[in-house]
Amino acid sequence: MKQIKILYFGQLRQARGLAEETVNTPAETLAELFTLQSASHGLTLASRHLKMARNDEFCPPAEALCDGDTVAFLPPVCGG
Amino acid sequence: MKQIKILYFGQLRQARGLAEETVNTPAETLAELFTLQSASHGLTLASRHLKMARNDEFCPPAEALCDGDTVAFLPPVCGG
Amino acid sequence: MDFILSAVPIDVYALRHRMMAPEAGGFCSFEGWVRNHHQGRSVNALAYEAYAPLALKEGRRILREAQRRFAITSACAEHRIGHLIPGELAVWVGVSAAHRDAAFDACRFIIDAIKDTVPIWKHEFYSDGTQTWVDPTQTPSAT
Amino acid sequence: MDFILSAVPIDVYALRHRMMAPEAGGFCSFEGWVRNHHQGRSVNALAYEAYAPLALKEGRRILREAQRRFAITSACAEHRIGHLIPGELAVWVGVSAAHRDAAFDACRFIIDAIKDTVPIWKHEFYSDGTQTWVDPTQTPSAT
Repeated sequence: MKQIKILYFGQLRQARGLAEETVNTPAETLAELFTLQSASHGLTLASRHLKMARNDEFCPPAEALCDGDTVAFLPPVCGG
Repeated sequence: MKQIKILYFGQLRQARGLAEETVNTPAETLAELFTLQSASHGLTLASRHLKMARNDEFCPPAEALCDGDTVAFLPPVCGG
Repeated sequence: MDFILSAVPIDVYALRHRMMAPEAGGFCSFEGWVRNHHQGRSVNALAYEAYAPLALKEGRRILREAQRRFAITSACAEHRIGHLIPGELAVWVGVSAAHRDAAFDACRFIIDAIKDTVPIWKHEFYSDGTQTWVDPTQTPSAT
Repeated sequence: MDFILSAVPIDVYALRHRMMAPEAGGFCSFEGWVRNHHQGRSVNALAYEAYAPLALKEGRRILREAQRRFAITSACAEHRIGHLIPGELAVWVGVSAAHRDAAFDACRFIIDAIKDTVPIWKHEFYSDGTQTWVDPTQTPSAT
């Protein structure tokens, strides 16, 4: 199990009901972590519209998680 | 003979040495007036680069002059 | 050459003044203002939320890329976060250059890239009491 | 929607403020600044001369044409006349619109048209003591 800090933004923060949480997870990749969190908490964002970041850098969902990582789930951006 | 007020701008004002003058001229058109003034005062601007105005409106050089008109000779513009 | 996130109103005049340079002949700026309507609904207010560390990195990357792609003297952008009301300035982009082609093209490139990739989200509050996180993948985009 | 010739410094902030409208979501402006050099020569100062009655008519015609061609909320332009020094603002164009495409396109159209047809001439004074009326048909154009 890895200890991961998760950040939620925008519609995902609203859906999850909190801005961040720390979890112990068996997930091997960022994508697996989202699938688990999504199943547990009913997050509905289609994965084709989801971007992810690890330790404040954009990161492909297939990348491996490391213990102590901070992961962010980013719904479609809407600045400007 | 028609009495015409002529306005000069930019390099043509500098070449003529004055900003405006009133002349009595036999010229039938704006183009003829420029040819006459150009010959008398050594104005050298090529006619393909010259625009003209009559009574504060752009005007084709071939248009007829009327007594009392104000004519402006406009070298290439350079605003902005 | 800086990308700024601000929780207080953007000072356009200070930003513009900082960019003036005697070698620059042209300056182009873009401003995004909060509109009082969105897709037929009357907007009372909105809130911008940013993932700040990544938004700053991505914003600076965009400015560096503009500098690389276009012959510009300098470029700067500032985006509001927090609550705003219609008429307020949400984002400002300014570019100075020797020639106007580069100033226009770089300014357009920067605002397009900001809207496309900088992690900032918009929460709209409507006059009918409803509210939503605006999702451009769900709705035709605006501005 | 106005075209202005000004013998005193252009007040960008007043112009910009006048254009703000709650239905406009985007605003694009262009500024032409006096450069300290032109074709390799050091510029000390310059003077703009206008054929004022026709320049105002032509400027307003350009703004009306921009309004007709692009989906904009409003457009305004102001050009300096008289003596200026490097760093001073020579011309300002501002366009507000619901969407940024129209704001950028109309702003670009207006500054291009001003440079192309409005009867304004530029007299440059160089640091070597010489001076000339700038003739874009004689020299590769700048800015």
